This record gives sequence, C-alpha cells and structure tokens, in this order.
Amino acid sequence: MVAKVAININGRLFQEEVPERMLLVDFIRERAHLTGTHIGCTYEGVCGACTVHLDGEAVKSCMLLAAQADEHKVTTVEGLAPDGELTPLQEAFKSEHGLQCGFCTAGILMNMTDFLKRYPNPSEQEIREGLIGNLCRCTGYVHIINAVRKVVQENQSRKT
Amino acid sequence: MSQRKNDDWMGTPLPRKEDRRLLTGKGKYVSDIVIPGALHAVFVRSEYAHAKILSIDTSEAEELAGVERIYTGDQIKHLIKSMPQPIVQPALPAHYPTFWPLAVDKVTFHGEPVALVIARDKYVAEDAAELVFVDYEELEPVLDPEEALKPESAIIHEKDGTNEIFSMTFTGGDTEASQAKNAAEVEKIFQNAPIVVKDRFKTHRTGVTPMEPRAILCDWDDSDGLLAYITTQRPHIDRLALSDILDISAEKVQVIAPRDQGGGFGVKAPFYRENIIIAHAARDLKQPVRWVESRYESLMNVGQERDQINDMEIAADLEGNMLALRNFGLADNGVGTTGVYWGFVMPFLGAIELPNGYKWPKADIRLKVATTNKACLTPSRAFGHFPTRFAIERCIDMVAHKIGMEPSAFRRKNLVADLPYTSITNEYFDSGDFLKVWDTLMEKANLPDFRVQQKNALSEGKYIGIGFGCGVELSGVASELFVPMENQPGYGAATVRLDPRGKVQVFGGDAPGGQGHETTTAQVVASEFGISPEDVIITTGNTGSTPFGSGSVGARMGSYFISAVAEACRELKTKIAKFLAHDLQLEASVEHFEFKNGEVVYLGDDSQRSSFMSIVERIIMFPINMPEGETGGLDATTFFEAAKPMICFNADCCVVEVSLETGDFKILKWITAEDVGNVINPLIVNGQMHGAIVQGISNTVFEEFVYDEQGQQLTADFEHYKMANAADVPNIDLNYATTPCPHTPLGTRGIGEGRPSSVPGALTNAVCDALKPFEIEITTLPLRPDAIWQKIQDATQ
Amino acid sequence: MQAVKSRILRPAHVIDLQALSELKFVKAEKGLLTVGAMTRYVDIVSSDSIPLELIALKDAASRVGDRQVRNRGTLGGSLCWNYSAACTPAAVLALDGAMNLISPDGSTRQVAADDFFLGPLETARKEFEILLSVDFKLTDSKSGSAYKKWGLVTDALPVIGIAACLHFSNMDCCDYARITLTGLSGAQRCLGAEASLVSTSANTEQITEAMMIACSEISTYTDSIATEDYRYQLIKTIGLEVIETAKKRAFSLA
Amino acid sequence: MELNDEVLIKAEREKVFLALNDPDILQKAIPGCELIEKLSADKYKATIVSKIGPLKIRFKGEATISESKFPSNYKITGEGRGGPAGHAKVVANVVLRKEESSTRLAYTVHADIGGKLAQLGGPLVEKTAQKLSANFFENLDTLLLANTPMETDDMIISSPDKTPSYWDKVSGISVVVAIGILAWAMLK
Repeated sequence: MVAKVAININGRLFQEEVPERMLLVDFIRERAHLTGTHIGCTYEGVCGACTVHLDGEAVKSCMLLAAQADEHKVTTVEGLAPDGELTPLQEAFKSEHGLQCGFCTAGILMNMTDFLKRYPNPSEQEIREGLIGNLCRCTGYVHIINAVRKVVQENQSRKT
Repeated sequence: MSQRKNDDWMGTPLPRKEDRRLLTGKGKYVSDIVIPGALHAVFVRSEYAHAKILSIDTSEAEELAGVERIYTGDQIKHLIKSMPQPIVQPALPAHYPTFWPLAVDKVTFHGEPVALVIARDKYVAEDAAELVFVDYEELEPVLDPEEALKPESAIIHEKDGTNEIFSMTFTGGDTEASQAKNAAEVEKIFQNAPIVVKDRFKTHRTGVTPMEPRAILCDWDDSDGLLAYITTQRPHIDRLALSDILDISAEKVQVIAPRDQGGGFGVKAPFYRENIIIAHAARDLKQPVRWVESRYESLMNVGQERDQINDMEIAADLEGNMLALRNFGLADNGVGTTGVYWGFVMPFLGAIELPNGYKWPKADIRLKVATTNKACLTPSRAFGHFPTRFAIERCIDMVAHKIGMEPSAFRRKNLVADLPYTSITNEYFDSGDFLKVWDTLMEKANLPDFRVQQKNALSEGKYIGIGFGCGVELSGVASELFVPMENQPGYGAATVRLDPRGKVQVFGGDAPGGQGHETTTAQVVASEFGISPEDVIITTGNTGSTPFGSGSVGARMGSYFISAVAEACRELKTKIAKFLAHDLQLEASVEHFEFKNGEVVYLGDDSQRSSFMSIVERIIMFPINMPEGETGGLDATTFFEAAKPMICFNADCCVVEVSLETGDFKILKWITAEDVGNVINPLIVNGQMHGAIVQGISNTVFEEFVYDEQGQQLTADFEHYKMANAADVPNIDLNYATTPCPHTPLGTRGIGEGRPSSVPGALTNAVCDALKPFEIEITTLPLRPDAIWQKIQDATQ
Repeated sequence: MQAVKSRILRPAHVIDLQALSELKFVKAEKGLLTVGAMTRYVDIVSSDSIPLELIALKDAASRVGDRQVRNRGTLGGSLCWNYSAACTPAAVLALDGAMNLISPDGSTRQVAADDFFLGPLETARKEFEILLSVDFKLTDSKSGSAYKKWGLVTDALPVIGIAACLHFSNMDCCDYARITLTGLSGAQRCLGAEASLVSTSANTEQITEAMMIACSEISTYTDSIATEDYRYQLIKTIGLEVIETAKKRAFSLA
Repeated sequence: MELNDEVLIKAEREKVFLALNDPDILQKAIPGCELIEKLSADKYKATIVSKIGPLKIRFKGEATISESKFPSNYKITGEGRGGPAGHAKVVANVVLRKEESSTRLAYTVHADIGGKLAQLGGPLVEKTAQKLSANFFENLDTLLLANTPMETDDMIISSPDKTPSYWDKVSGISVVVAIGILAWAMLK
C-alpha cells in the first residue's frame, strides 16, 4: 500500500514513502510543504486551482497520483520566481489587478505560463479558451485576460 | 513605488500590497496553516432529505487504525447548547428552528451533518466515514414552498407546527389595520389604472461559490482556551457565538480569520454548525482538529440563495408614470438551520430593496418564507434582492412594452430625481444622482443608433437586442438596519497605531476575502499622514488584536471601515499637530499643518516643520515637555457610524444576439454606469464591478442547484454546478458617474455587494428585446437556451 | 480518475501507461493513419500527420475539457473508458477506426469501432487487454470529416456531440457517410441518417432530412440543462453544421 | 424515475410466473447475482456484484412483496444500498398476460435514487436500467427455453402451500430491478 517516490519539485528532490493512493496535490502540500497549490474541488478536477507543471506542462495535480510523478519534474507556483524576481506574467497580474482573493491564482499562473510558451501571440478569444480549465469567482476574468495580454504585448513589442 | 504629488494616494491605481505573496504561493489560507499533530475531521452527511435516524453504528469505523473519535448527535446534545442563541439570532419575529451541530433524531436535508469522524490522517478519516452506518426511516420530503405552506403539508420543525418560518408586510405601516387600508388603496389604483402588468417571476436556487471552501482549525489549551482559525467574514461574531454555545468564558476564545481568504461573497458570513462541533472536538480531545470542507460538501450545504417566487403587479398610466407596485413574495428558505441568517433574512432584505430606485406613489409588498427540506439559504452577494430586482426590472420592461414606450425612457421618467429620499419600503437613499448615472449609461449605449442596427440586423435574419437594468445598493449597513436584521452593530471600527519609526499599524475587526483591504487602507492612511503606503501594515480578522467589527459584509469597507480608519488618523493628526505647535511654540492646531512627503509642515511658514518620523517618535518615546493635559503615545480607535443608511447606485446595459435555431445567445456588449462615490483605488473598484457582473451573468445563465423529487441534491460538483468560465462571459465597459458621499469623511461609498442584482433583469430584457418580433416575455430563471428555444417554438407555431 | 477519487472505482493497483513512449505516436503511411493509444489530446491537436479527411479527430481532441486535461488525457484512455458523453469515441466511430489490442500472452487482435463501443463504459476490450493503437484507413475519394458539440458552458462534456465522415465521388454524389452521436449514451451511429445521405449530394435539405431520421431513431431525455425536445433540436442543428463542414472540407472549401 | 416496458416470453404464463419466483433461475438470469436469501415470509435479501466495464460494485438489496396474485400480477418494494455510492428505493408492478402459448410481461417501475448514485448517474440511469432489464429478460427467455417444462410443473404440484411459496420467490425480480438501477446508475 506504500509507494516510494522521488519527485523533483522546483529543483528539490523529495524522496518519500507515500500511500499509493496519495494524490500529487497532497504530496506537494503535505510532503513538500508547498501550500501555494490549492484544492478547489472534490473529485471532478474542474476548478484548476491545483494546476502545476509536470515536466513543463500544465496539469491538474489533483487528478494525478503522487506515484505518477515519480521521477518526474514538477514545478509549482513557488518555483516560478525562485530568485525572488517576479516573472513578467506575475508582474502583469500585479499591475493589472489580475487577482483578488488569490486562491485560484497559482493555478492560473501555472496554466498561463505554459500557455504563453505554446502560444506566444494569442488573441483575446484564445486566451479565454486557454483559461477554461481555471475557475475564478472574484475577477470576472477581465483583469486576468488584461494581464495575459499585457505580457503578450510586451513580448511582441520586444520582438519588433 | 513612486512618490506622488502631495502624497495623495486617493484615486491611485496602486498595485496591491497583498499581491506579491499571493502570486508567489506564499499566501496562508486556513487550510495552509499547520499546527503539528492536528487531527483531521470528516463529516458523515445525510443521504436523505427528510428521514428519522433509527440508529447509527460507528463500531466498524472506530476499529479502523488511526481513528481517534466519532461523534454523533445523541452524544453531543447534552454537552453543547442547541441553536438558536441570541448572538446569532436577528431581532425579527420568526420560527427559529432548534438544532445541534449534528442531526438529532432526524435529518432535514440531503447533506446535513450526522456524525463526525476524527482521525490522524485525512484519507483514514474518509475511510472511516464510509464505515459509519446510519439506519434511516424516510419521511415525506417537503420541497415546494407553496405546498409547504398548505395545512396538509408535512411539518419539518414539528415544534413550530408550521413551515412558515417568517412573514412580513413591508408597506402600509405597522398595524394590521393600517396595512389592510393601504392594501385596499393599492387595489383601487390597480382597478382604475390604464396599464396593469401582472406576472409570476421565478428565480432559481443559485448563489456564489467562493473558490476556497470553508475550513476551520481549532487548538485547545486548558489555560488559554480555544484558538480557532476560521474561514469567516465575521470573526468577532464567531468568537462570541463559540463562547456562548460551548460555555467557554469569552476571554478564552480567540478567533483568527487569516488575512488570506479565498473569497467570501456572503457565504462565509453565517455562523455555521460545523464550527461548533470542531471546536468542541478540539476541547474534548485536547488536540488540534482541522476540518477542510470538500467542494462536494460545500455545494451540498452553502452558497445556495435566490430561490424566490415573486407575484408582481405594476400599475402605470399611458404617459409612463408608475402608479403602484404590488408584490407577494414567496421564498424557499431551505431548512433554516444556519446561524445569523436562518435563510429568511435574505428575502427579508430583498423585499425592502424591491422598489429599487424608482418613485412608487403606492405599494403593497408582502413576503412569506417557507421552510423546506433543502440546504438553508446562505447569503450570496446581491443578498436577497437578486430575485426581486429580476422581477421588477423585467416587469418594468413588460409595462413599457404595453405602454409602447422605450423601457429605458420609462425607467428614467420614474427614477428618483431628488435625494435624500425614503423609499416606499422605508429604505433611506442618502445621496447620489440617479439621473446622472442613467444619462451616462444612455450616452454610452447610444440607443437610437442601436435601434437602426437592430432593424438592419433583422432584415438579415439576425436577432439582436438591448436590455437595461439598474440597482440601488446598500453602502454598508447602518446600525439602524443592522441591529434588527442581524442583532449586530453596523459601525465600522479601526485602531490606528503609530510606531516610533513613523510606521503605521492598522487593526480592523472585519475579515476580507480578496477585496484588497490592505492596499486601500494603506492608501488612505498614507494620504492622511503624507507618507508612503509601504509604511502601513494592516491586520484584520484577529479577535485578539482588533476592535469589534461586525464583519466584512454588505460593502462595509468603503463605507464604514475606511471611514473609521480616516477618523482615527485625523484624531492622531490632531494630537501630532498639538505637540508640534507646542514644540515649535506656535499658536496653531491641526488645520494649520500639512502632512506631506513624510513631513509635517506649518502652513503659515513652511520653514517650520518636522519630519513625520521625528514628531511621532518624540510623542511616543520622549513624553516630556508636553502640551498641557497631554500624554505620550499615538494610538487611536474610532467607531464610525453614519447618521443614516447610505447607498450607491449603478446601471447596466447589455446587447445580445440570439440564435433562433438553438435559442443560444451571445452577449455582444456590456456597458455600465456606476456611482461609487470617491474612489480610493480604481483597479480594485473595477475588479469588484467585473467580478460582480460576471457573477450575476453566471448566476442568471449557468448556475443552478437542482433537487430531484426526493430532495436529492444533484449538483454537488463543478461538473454539474456549472460556473461560467472565461470563454463564456464578455468584457465589460465600465463607466463612472460619481457623486461623493456627503456622510463619509472621504466621500467614499461601499460598493460591490449588491452589484450583481441588476444583471439578471438587464440580460433577460436584452434577450426579450431581441425576440420582440415574437412578443416573448421571459419571467423564469435560469435564462437557458432550451427555454428560450421553446419560447420561440411556442410563439412561432 | 474522477471515478477513483469519488470512491466509485476502487482499483487495487494503478499502472500508469504514460511511461510507455512506444504508445505515443501519430504516423501516416500507405493509406493508413495510426495513432498510439497513449497519444495525448494535445499531441493529436498539434500533430501535422493527421490528414484533412480525419480532421474530426482533431476537432474532438481540441475541445476535450481544458488545456490541463488535454495535456494529460489520452486517446486510448478516452476510448477504453467510453464515457457516455465523451468526444473522441464519437469521432473514432465516425472515422471507422480500428482498435489494435494486445493480450498478456502477446497475441494481438483488431476490433472495428462498430464492434468496440458497446455502450456507456462498455467496450469489447477484455480484462487485461491493452489498447495499443487505432488505425484509420485513408481513402482516395474526396472525403471530409468534422466534430462539434454543445454543452452549457464552453467545452463542457457534450449535451450533444456529433461527428461525421463523408466520401464523395463528385460534388453531387456522396457515396459514403458515417454519422455518430455522443452525449446520450456513449458513441452511437445514426444508421438511418447515414443511409439517407448516400447517393445524394448532401445538400442542406438532404442533411436536414437525414437529421430528422436520426432523431426518429434516438430517444433523448430531459434534465436541468436541456429538455428532451431541445436535445433533438441540437441533433438537428449541430448535425447540419457538422455534415456541411465535412462536405466543405472534402472539397477543401473550408 | 419511471420505467415501463413489456416483453414477450416464449413460455406459458404459469411457468413464467414461477420462473420469475425461482431463486435458482433468477440467480442465473441476474448477471453477477451472488446470493438470494430469505429473511422472512415476505422479505428477501440479495447480493449482486455488478460489473459494468471497468466498474465492479457490490450491492446489497432487500425486497418486500406486498401483493401477489398467481399467475397474473404482483407488486414488490425493494431497497438497495451500494455502500457509499448511495441507495435506491424501487416499487415494481409486474403483470403477466397470456398471449397464445407465450406470455406478455409488462412491468412498471418507480425508482427513487439517492446519494452519489443520483448525483453522478443522472439521467443515464433510466436508459441503462432499461438496457439491464432487457438483458435480464433475454437471459430469462434463454433459461426458460433450456428448462424442461416438467421441472416447473413439478414445482407447482409439489408446492404444499402455494401462495407463500410464490411470495418466497417473487422477491427476486425486485432485487433485479433495484440492483440493476443501482449498478447502472454508476455508469458515468
């Protein structure tokens, strides 16, 4: 009933014995003590607050067992700005007021960080569709989209 | 952070102080707080809507390794006082149900707590909860509020002998005779009015679901008592309630609502039964106990509101004057076992706010609230008046159609033009300019242009429509209304404490959940003292260090709390000025000094000045050679109470395109006009408006709590309870038409709480406008494609 | 995973096949497109190897859940679970995919989509069999496909989802049609509708007629999201759109 | 939830009635039926493991016979519990009509489903319960064709106290329906 796992989270290796049924999100919160990743639904995996990167891609950590991340690389919101300097996306969330209660924010940042890597120049509609996996109750999404657009514009103007 | 001219931070779009920690995962919500050795609690909840509990077998569960204790209703009913208790009971006459944290004898809704499992591991606690076997004998569920009030209905709370938890007439005075006289007068107007529209407006069960579910972490110490971290909008009320109900002497109860809370929206404002039993368990086991609500439990138990039937009638003349309003409301209260609100307080306020910002010469407004075997209504942003505003804004359009008038013109003609004004239900509108707001909206909406576009679109087979709505929103709740409604004071309270280094600590007893109190407060304090917002630290929600506050409810921030902060700052400024005048040997008082750029400057001679820090340090650390009668120290607590209730006002316009084939519609535009008073931080105000409007849209169209004929709740996860995602909602064009509030020191108003209420009417009006060729009037929510399509079918066949 | 987390499905063991990179591929050769069972939705969506005639597969995969789900969910997982409102089984059934299965003894077999999807959660996969890949035959004739769904919120599980694959010998003659439906009780074919389209030009009128036939063959139901009649209406409107899109794609008009 | 259907079974009415009340036959006809056990004269319990695709769920059900008229009709009230999955309460009326040498069996079922079953199963329950019933009757038909008529006749003749013995056996059908609904409700 116990599995031995070795998960690299934000560059730190966590070797732990865990119950086989332990979810990755619980491993992150309770074993790695990284509580920026949140749980917002029960079994349905809809809200997206627990979104992390698994080998660089956004996934919902409540829909994975910890054992499935064995020998994989996980990045959480705490790993976005390891040297203390906020990423452009984090900065834009701040300047555009892209968060209110902040509970869903970690998941949104992780999803959008991956999204912008894959789609560097998205339209507003594409951003909206990219956000489908993250529910937010506070913002009405408007400022979140403004924040993502700001990063896109900054990147585009840097290119030209 | 740049220094601003005059250090006036008012109106500045300052990025929030809260954001850095929240953006880096360093926020600390209740479920993130760790106390070593904390046990995990899991509730066993009722599978039935209404059933007798025959027996509960916990033996198998207790044998599971890691299980510490299992509680049932029978075990705790002699140890814990039953509800209601005065601290969480409004001063309104009603049939308050008696209940304990765990069901005793019978269950009254699907999801009610029946037993509590405490274990060392949360997975084990869930395993054990599955092994608690409850034997039920089903009783007839009461699910329809109209049926519930019939004499033949089964009774849910037997001791009351009725399912009518509350009823009230809001017009015609306080006596039955005067109300009857009023009703007769209203009836006479209806009999003679050239235009009468009467319909039944139904609003489904929906509400606001914060992304962070409820949670509580309790620790117990025999000498210090109870320390409880709770997701709550009202820590001070929770503290008193826990003290009273668990018989713990009040000085031994401390409640902390962490500064990081994942949204409240009213859902975290009640006093919940779960908190009582978790606190009891911590005391009983002398160990920390944690309960983190699952989304499943959350959707089964809280966030359910709206759910009203309003039988409304409006009388008008052919010139477009409103003559009379009659409304018989019926609210489906659910089971009523939730402290502070008991379900019916929301429809109560909904009825008071029903007349909206219109002049009604006469009205007859009554409300009945029925208990049913569903989860108790819990407050949700647009508290109680989401349904009544839907009804009135929809009905007004129907009247305008009958008169043959533009609904927007009909509205403008009847809006209250001169404030202050006392509404037909005795709601006091203190200040503002409704017509300015309305005209701002109409200018942006450009109705004449739209009507041309609409005609052109129609010739191409496209159905576009425009809809309007407006709303008066309470700006905080004055004690005058708050005491009867919730048995709590309405004042705002704040402590402002200066330290010898010129920094400021502010303490507030309310408990925000994302509204940006830290930033807004810092801006106000910085503006008052002429310092930087970075120099200001705010503590909220800790009953151990903050003055009493009734909580973060009803838009109290921009109205009451921030006013208390400003007044406390001004009190300290007076003292600082007195000391400085004394030290500089000037005959001067506070109005002769300017606080700016970290200095206090004498206006008569700007060479006479002191750095803010030195004068503050001098008063706190060197209390010698003082002005006569003064003492050292700089610390002020103030309680702000406005003489009368205050309001703010807003209006919505939306444009939709409806597909005749599927009834599906797309929101093409959403335009607003807002009077929010003086703005402290426009980013935050914009964010509040966006969030409120999108919540309103999501409630109107997507979200619905569904119960089947047996009272089974079928929408207990986000796959079935459908919240709008980013691709489902529009951008919002916000416009401001502000008038400063004359009753607050900063001219600010409290905003955001009631903001969703004008949304369902405006949106439904737009859909009906698009379908005007078919003369479709929609009176039932949710506003769903299948229902719209059916209406089109009915109209075309 | 939802079923496991809600404690309805209680497996003694979970084996993660994501580690088998051999099962992650999209390859087209000799008139055949083969997609590995562990190919994720995101890989299908971004694959350049999927020809236009099989684009319904991309249509379906690109609208499953959300980005995070598509970064993890696989074609094989969806096909073998065969949830009643899954998107990709409907697409695979319309595209007449063939499932390649392997047994613990190493023997393999191929099962046509028609024989594979048996009803909600039921497939012809035997216990301990593993789905390796899905084969799709490519055709020489003009062919096109499409998938579209409707749910109350964007990209939700479909209330109704429809996939279609049509082959044409010329603009006026559809000589092959497969139309499938999901959302009611798993992927199912609309045989009458298919038959009625063959040998027609599949114009708007004929498609409308075909979808009327589809409705007569299917029973829908009412729940809080959509009434029985509305579901029929969705079948008609989405069916028309999907089949018209498939036709346009066959002639590279869309 | 309401289920109404009828099936034609190629056997005489008396035989069908008795077969429906024969625990042995029922156990064979109900997929995954582990046990049918008598609790009292009119009360039975059964355990059925339902296997639907990858799901394997053990359900326990109890059924009570309230009306029975040989060989034409009976009514059963059944309750089933699938542990944490939820519960179902089922009332079934079965009417058997003669149709030449076959039997027309009409049933109406009213079912109330609760707990996670209701929340996750949704409207699928109805469709899938129909399918399960169809499977059951298919199995029954096959079993009846395989059965020698004598065996059933023997049962009628040898039964010393006819009515109670039917009652004893009748419970099976309700369990089938109750458990079937429980199991199929989980199809999501």
